[in-house]
Amino acid sequence: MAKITAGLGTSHIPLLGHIIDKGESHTEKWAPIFDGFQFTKQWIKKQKPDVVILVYNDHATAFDMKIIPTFAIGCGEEYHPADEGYGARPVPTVKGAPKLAWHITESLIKQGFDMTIVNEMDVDHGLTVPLSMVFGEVEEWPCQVIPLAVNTVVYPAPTGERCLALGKAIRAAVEQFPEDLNVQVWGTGGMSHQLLGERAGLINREWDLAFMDDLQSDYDKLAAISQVEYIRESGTEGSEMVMWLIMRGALNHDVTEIHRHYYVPVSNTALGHLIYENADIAADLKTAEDVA
Amino acid sequence: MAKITAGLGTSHIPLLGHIIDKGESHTEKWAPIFDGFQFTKQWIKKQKPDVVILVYNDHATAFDMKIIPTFAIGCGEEYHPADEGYGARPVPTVKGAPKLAWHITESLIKQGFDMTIVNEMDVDHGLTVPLSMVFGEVEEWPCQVIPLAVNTVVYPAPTGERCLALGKAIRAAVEQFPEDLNVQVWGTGGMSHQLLGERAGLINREWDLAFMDDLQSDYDKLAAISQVEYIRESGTEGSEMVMWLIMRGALNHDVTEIHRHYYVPVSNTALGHLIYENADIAADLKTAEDVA
Amino acid sequence: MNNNNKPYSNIPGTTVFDGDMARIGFHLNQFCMSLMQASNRDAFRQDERGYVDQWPMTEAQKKAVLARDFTQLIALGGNIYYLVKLSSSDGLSVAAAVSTMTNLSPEDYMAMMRNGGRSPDGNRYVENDKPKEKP
Amino acid sequence: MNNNNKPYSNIPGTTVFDGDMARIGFHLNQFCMSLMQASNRDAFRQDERGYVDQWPMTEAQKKAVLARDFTQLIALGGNIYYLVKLSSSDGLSVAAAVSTMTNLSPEDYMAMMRNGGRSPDGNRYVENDKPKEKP
Ligand SMILES: [Fe+3]
Ligand SMILES: [Fe+3]
Repeated sequence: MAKITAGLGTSHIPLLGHIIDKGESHTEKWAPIFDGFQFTKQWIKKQKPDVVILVYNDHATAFDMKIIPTFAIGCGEEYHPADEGYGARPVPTVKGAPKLAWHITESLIKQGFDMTIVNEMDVDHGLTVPLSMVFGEVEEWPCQVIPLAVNTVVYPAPTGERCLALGKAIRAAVEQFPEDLNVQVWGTGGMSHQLLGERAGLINREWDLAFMDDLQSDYDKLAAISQVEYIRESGTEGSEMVMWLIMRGALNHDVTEIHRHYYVPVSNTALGHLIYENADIAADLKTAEDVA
Repeated sequence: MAKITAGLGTSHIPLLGHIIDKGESHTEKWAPIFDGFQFTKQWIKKQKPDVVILVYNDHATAFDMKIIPTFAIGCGEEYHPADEGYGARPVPTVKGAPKLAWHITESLIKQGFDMTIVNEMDVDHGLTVPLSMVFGEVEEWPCQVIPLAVNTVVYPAPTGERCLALGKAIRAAVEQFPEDLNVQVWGTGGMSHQLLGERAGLINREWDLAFMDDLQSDYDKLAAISQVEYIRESGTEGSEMVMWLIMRGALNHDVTEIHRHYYVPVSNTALGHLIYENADIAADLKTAEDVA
Repeated sequence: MNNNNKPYSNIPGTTVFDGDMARIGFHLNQFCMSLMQASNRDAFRQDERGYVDQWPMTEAQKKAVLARDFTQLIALGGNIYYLVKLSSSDGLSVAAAVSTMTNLSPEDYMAMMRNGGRSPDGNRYVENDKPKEKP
Repeated sequence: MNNNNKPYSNIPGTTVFDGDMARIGFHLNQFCMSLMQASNRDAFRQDERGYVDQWPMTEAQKKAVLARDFTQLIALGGNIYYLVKLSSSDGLSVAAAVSTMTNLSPEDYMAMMRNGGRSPDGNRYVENDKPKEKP
């Protein structure tokens, strides 16, 4: 059976993609940012996920003002990196996992989630930057990806409670899939930032760190935060953090935080990143190591 | 405050639009179909709704295989009748109710419904045929319309329970809107029909009539019917009937059925139509008449 | 039919357009969708084979399009709401197109409909699943 | 700002892109979206006024586009993710475009960001709503 083994949260700041694509991610200048992903790059090589369910928001790329889905799930065979106005990122085509994606979609709709099914779309930095930060510069992405695009552009975004519940429903769906697959869920976006108005440049380090602390065990508290409170405390675009709750909901209640990285600023934004392993998985692996 | 006063269920069979557009709706040949809407045409002139929330499904017109929203709500200023392959129907442009639609959308998302917001789309026979059947041939539609498109083309459609709950959430949203508006909700589609395979042409009169009976008070029973049961009993396209449950959920528990019409066949389909008034509204009107 | 091992696989003469069908039929259905535009309909009429070759359909799908074999088109992932765009561009009514999938002639199909349609009795479950039939 | 009487209207220096803003900004944002295509960017560069006149924007929106007045564009319903398509086509970084909406020069804005960004203290509530400020 398929199983969700780990979750990962990370900002998806476009500048990170520019730096990588210019070949400057190994320079000393950007080391404080990229060093925090060294652990991650080693970790993912051991984890070898078959499929990543990648939760992100489209930034007026695949969707324009004509149609704005709250939750759009990609059931397509593949997705091309989008031209966001300065040429497409020179990264591999993203391979979908259509069979699992359709299975999850059917399950979610029957569980009462009003999914928008997407069979063809381009994916923007919200999806490709996390892939680059975790897998580095590769010829092919070493796993399949199910894009899950959440509206955080037009107010209101889905509530934290709804996002947490969606994560739980995704877990239930994945666990009913008959193939043996190692599945990860990544929540992206945030952390605090505001890209408009006189208040632009807002960063709330205290709020961001508290969010990362509470996410492990007090996620119900986080799920109760309204979008207005996100905006007030962490900036208009800080409300992207609601997407981390989908990742959290897809994991067991007991998780082990095995890595964390926080850095301010990247461009206009606070960068946050952490990794959770489901506690039973971590224990299993530990046991396996002890035995070996 | 805005108030939902009445609900209406009706099939939205394309042939009905063709007959009207050819000017043949008053001919004797089609009288058994159109006579059943005479009451409705008189009734709507008295009711004068300001806004109709019109629940229908898009038939591969505005949405193709690239994107399939489960629930899409129209927040646009207007919608043009679609060219479905034989020229657009010669009916008026549909005027939206964007202010109320955005209010409802915001409320629904906060209530945990994962709406897809649509600001621009063409509307097909699913939406325009019910307008023609109720308002007849007019220069302008005499009310604003909020299109609510439900996926019933790709399996699975939303469950009956979800549709009923959406109706209830719409009622809550409308009742919080500060303007005095007379709002109706129409559920369209069905009744039994199957447009494909060796079993094409299936009609289940008994099922259809029982559905219309139960909808008044036993709607929870109907909400528990699975899509597979709809398909088995009423044909692949019979599962459109789930949209009538959105209309039902938007009304009070106590409704008065003031009209019903059932006819087989229209083209490949059983035609069903009924009208509910919220019981308190009907009582209010009665009282007003007594006093006058 | 690709509806094996589904809760609806025991419904006779019926293909449910689910994710499996949507996957195999994607390009076929998008081809049908293109016929919503008059200029594409003209191009298709002028050179049917040339037009279908512009779409990444399978050869079986292309042949079924050219043959207007709706039974086959449904089996190959076509959805009826997309397929009627093909039959409409031929000037065929929906009922006429639909009737070709049954074992009835168009005339007999219409006659059956006028008589109240196909009865659900005996049409709920495939033969070998009969025990589940409702009384 | 059109965020009056909303639960977020008391957040200083902030416009939330809600339904009201989306309605007034629809064509402005769709114009920005068109700049995702190189051919449209070229057409815009060659004749900015002629290009914006092809879109049913208000005159105020058109003038704000030509002036690259982002503060005004936000007030007129522009969404920042759409507006950066305009600034990107000018070769401007997001940070540079964003800084023009603040009372800081681009250099001072960058310096503020390097120092950890704008503090939320004193930036949660507008002055006359101060009592609600958290301790
Ligand atoms: Fe983002
Ligand atoms: Fe229909």
